[in-house]
Amino acid sequence: MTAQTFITFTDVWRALGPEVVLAATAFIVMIVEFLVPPRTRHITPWLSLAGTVAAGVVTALQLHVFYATLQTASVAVDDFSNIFMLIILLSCALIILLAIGASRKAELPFEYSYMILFATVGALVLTAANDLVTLYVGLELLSISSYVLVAMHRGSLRSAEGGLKYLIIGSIGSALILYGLSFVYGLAGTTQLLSIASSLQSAWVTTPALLYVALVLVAAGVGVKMSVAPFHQWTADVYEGAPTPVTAYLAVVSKAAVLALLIRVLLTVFGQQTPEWWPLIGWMAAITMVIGNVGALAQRNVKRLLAFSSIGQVGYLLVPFAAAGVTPSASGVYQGLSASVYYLVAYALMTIGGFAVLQVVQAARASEEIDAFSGLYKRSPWLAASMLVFLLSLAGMPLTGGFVGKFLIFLTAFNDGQFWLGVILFATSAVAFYYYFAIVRAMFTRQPPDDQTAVKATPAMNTVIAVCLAGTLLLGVLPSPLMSLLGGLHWFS
Amino acid sequence: MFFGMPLTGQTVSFFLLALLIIASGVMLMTLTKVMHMAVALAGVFLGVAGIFILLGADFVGMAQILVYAGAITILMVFALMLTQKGDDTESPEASTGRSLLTLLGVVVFTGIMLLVLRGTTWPYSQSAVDPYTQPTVVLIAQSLYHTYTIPFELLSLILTAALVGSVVIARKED
Amino acid sequence: MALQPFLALGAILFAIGAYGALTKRNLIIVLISLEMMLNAANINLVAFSHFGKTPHVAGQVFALFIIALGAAEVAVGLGILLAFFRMRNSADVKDASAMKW
Amino acid sequence: MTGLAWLVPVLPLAAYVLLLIGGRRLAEGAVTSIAVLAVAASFVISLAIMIQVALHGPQPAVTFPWLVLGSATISFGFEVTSLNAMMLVMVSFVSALVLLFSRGYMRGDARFARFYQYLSLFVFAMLGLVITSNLLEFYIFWELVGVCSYLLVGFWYFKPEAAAAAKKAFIVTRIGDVGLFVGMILLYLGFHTMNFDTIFYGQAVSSPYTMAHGAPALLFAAHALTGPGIHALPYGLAPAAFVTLTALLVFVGAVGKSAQFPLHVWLPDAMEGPTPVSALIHAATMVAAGVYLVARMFPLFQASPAASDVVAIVGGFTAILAALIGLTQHDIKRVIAYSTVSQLGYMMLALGVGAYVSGIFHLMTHAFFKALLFLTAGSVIHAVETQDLFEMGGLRKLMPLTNAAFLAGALALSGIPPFAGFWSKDEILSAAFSSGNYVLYAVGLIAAFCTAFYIFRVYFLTFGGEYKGDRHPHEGGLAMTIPLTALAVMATVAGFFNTPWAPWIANFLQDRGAVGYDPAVNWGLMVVSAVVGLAGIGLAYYAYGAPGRAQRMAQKSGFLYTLSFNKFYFDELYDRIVTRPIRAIAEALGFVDRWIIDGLVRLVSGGVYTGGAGLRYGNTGQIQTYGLVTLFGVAVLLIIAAGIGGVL
Repeated sequence: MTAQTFITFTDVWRALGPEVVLAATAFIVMIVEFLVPPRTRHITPWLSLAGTVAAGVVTALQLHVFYATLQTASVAVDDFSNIFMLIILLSCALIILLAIGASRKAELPFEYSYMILFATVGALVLTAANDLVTLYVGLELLSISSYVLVAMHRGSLRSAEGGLKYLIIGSIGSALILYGLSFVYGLAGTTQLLSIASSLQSAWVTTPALLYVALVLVAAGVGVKMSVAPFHQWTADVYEGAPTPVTAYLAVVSKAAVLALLIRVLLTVFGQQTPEWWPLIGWMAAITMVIGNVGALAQRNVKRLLAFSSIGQVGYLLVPFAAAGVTPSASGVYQGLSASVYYLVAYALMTIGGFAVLQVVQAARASEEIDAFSGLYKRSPWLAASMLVFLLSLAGMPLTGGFVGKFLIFLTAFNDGQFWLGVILFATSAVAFYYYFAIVRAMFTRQPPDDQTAVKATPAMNTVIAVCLAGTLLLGVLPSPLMSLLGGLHWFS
Repeated sequence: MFFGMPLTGQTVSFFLLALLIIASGVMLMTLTKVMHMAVALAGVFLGVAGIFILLGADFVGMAQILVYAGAITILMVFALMLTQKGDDTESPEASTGRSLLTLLGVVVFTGIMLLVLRGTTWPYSQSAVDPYTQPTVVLIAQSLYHTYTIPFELLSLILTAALVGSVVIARKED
Repeated sequence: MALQPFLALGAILFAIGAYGALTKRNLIIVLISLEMMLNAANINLVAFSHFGKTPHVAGQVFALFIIALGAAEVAVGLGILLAFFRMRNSADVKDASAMKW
Repeated sequence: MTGLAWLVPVLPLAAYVLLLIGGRRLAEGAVTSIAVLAVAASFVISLAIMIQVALHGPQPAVTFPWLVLGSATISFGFEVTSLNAMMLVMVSFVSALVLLFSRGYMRGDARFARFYQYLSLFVFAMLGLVITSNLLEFYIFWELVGVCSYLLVGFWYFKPEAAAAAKKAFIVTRIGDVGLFVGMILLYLGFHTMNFDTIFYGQAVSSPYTMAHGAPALLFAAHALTGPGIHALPYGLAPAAFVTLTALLVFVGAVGKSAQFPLHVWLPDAMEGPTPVSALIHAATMVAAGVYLVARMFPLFQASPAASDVVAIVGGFTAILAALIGLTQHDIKRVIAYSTVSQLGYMMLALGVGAYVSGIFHLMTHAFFKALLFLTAGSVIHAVETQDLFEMGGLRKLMPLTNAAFLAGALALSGIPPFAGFWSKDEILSAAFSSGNYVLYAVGLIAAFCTAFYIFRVYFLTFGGEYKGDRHPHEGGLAMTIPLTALAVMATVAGFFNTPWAPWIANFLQDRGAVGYDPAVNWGLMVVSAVVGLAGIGLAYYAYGAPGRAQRMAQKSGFLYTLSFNKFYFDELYDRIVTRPIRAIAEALGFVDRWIIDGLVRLVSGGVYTGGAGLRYGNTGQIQTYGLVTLFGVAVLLIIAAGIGGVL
């Protein structure tokens, strides 16, 4: 055996700067949380927030700076992972602020402030992993921390039940992914994604069936994790049971990270054989869009409604990717990625904003039903107007980020000849208007309940809502800054 | 020859172990008494450990015995007894309709997997020689501290998260 | 010995685990079934590590990771289960259905 | 002046923002002043722009880049062509008057300021839609107009019908938007641009030009079919097929917005909104946006005869269908609403047969007289507080000014010379005739007859006879009478802007060359149109002009049998041969419209909703059931995988 090159701290830092910052913060926060007296524990989330922001800065610094994929570190530091990391860290910061603003200790004990960081480290690793083992470990770090986060509301049966359901279905998903990856490892003889890609070239000829089986198993497992139909059914139950900030976390960060995993694995490992299996992704995207949006129609609970809507949004996110694969060309794929990422940013902002408003309303009215929004406009015009913008953006109204994102996705789908996906996208977002209107109507046209006092949000909460609102509108009115950033990325090289 | 394979000690032990695993697994699905289930559980995990050792992965086999056949089985048995309400018997089973549907799904799944596995021609050397140049412990240690350092470190995060998390969730109201 | 029998065993064990996870009503048995699915994948990994194109220890290391992850999953699972049991006084999957529709 | 064109939409936007911030604290008069002054200023600027365009020709677009997509750039901006200069004037004029009218109509409403706020936003969106130079920007304003319409139709949301109508209007027009959006994307993929001029000419035109510039249709056809700027068309479509496809998709959008068959179902229901809203958005502006879209994309339609035929046929069919349905309605606003649908059909018919100028001319005159009719109807409703025609009557003496205004509008709508509608409608009919579309001409003529009949039926029922209610109707205040007077004047004289001997609008729209098809003057057809209109009025007078006639006749027939026999016989015959069949057809059509087409819409939405409920109850809360579904999903995927892999 040749001389072993052991990995140095410089390597680790260059490869995993953001993760290191975040993990260190997590441990510091954990120790602080253990040591300080209960009265001062409320500072711990702020520490987490600071750590997240620091990690974000580190990530932003390595944008465009391409370190050669580090074989020893089994991670790829490229702009693909960087941009996803930035989105994840931004969302994570907003969600921590949202949790701070919710300030209901009973629902979310302070332990969340480091659990959420553990989960986010996993999410970051997922976007960068260049090795099956790293990838799977990252996935499990995200998943296991998420199970804990969902069940964290102590004394709430719903929270525990949600945690159990998420654990069971999530573990099935993990097992499917693992089972599929084991075949990938077996056929390629290595766990490095890039080496796998090269050594699978011959396997596509000799053992195509097993490779397709492996692909399908991985896709199904990923489908479970990011609630792609028909693997989506758990979503509403788990989202309902989880504390609202955690729901926002699942809806945004988990999905973003798993989407990154899906894209990287599909492109590098299975990318050789695109046209044969790529329509499958298209079909899954289509079914997901339909089921998510139709399923939301009959919901009365806003959290469940947003859960179904987020299923539909996942379908939208998959569309450019599904379309780009049909005519594989680097520029087409990058265009699709740009569209997806643009929509992902818009999705993150509008979803977190929506959940923030929901959290405020829920706290004020002790209900998550649509009726809880009755007369919100009278009780708090600011909240109602913000919610209106978030909902319009989710539905794809012009002048919001959601519209531009959908427009880009639509364009990609058409450009790649998958007009049917575009049409389904448009039709389902027309359906989406229907159920978003239910909330809008409640807010603006129903009479508020007897309790006419203004609904107050904490400053932290207002900050979250303001940031999300500004971002959503900015993305809708001035798309060029983000688009030129995305256009200038060196995705994988 | 046995199922198209030379009847060696390895083959015999494989089939014995496979029989043990599958029989224990099926028993686990059908038994209702806690102690019987514990035995079946240990049977599955020990059988898998045996398979590992048969495949030359002695360290993994040992870890399997320690973690699964030892720790997890005991933990599960404790949990079973802890959540038991009075009598020793298990709670009623799922509706037969859904069980049958599940069975159907599982059979389709297994059938296709087996078909695909059988239809796959393996291009690899099916050497009977021990492929490892060094004891597996050494090899594992080397790659843990070399190729897989990052996931290894991440694992520590997972274990911490799991430890703290389960304590946070399971502890009584404070 | 050839590779296929091991993979076949893995597939069967995976299926048994899946069946258990989807039909057993006791949550603990469900957790155990999930572990069996992971074990099935481990059999695959170790078998590939032994018979692979270039026999390599990576599969075994992967399997070790899975064992550790499985333990972590069980710990969290039991923690949540305990919390659930304490509130619902039941470890039956059927009783975990307060949220639906 | 054209450099200041951006001010035209921005002024109402400023009014919106002002009202948004301070509306609740302001008095009603102040609110009205802000909104009316802003729109009036827009009108003045528009007028100046129009004069400048008339003197110096149109100006090139002012654009700035908005979104860079690879090699292509989508830029936003505005431009002034002769078409949209005219539209700006028309829209801002009618809007200012409607805003003023609302002062009286909405007096005392708890959300008075909110109403003006929405109206200002709407005016902004509509003016933006008119002035934009870019298809995507057009679409954004198009949606904004739809949202404002939702807000305004549903303004009295506490009325369940109003809320339902608002939702229906929004959803049905969105069905059309699917077509427009897809067509827009296809055009973008074909030409790698969204700018109107670049689409039509292959490159940004630097010299002043208009769409009415030197036979653009031919230019576009040459450009689209063979031009050097052409990229590989999406899906390998042949150029001709591509042009037809995109034209039809764009037309689907126009069908939704302009309430053409079969997406017209929302407009009659939308009458639940306040009447000034109907006057503004369901007569003069929003519904006209679809016609405007077709006019703006005229080169595209000219390049595809098949698409033009579809436009003409849909327009003609809508015209006759809505006119027939209008015959039997009881609600004064619904009659006018069906009349709007029918008149929009005329405009589509005109554009479809290539009569560009006639279509736009009718768009303009229609905006005046239809806004007038809606406002007078509003005045009437305000006075008698009912919308049922059979509970009105005798208002001629009680509300003389409204009576005169309504009469002017009705005569204009019926196409009686010299009122505005005569000139424009006649141009459309003669265009249909002389372009050889005799069937469409006949359809248009019958529809014209029905139009004259139903609007005078309304007139006689409302203003003739004796008042049946128990209130004391009287004229509204000055805020209501000024707009009525102004619009009545316009409805009377607007036709002289484009008479055969002085075709000012034609010259204005075509100052750089002929666009589309301009029919030659045909005095014979003019006489026929006028006679048909008069015949419709005569029939209406006969049927509804003197309410007691039937009884009186019965009395007389007792002792003057022979004298009255012929008349009586004629009456019967007439009733059997003409009135009853028409009435039956009209009622049948109304039934089909109300229950079948509407029912289809409801069926689809109900089906989708049932699907949602099904999905909801499919979520049983049992995690193992979810797992089972997952397992089956995996199994199906595995079968597919094994199939592709060649094992199965």
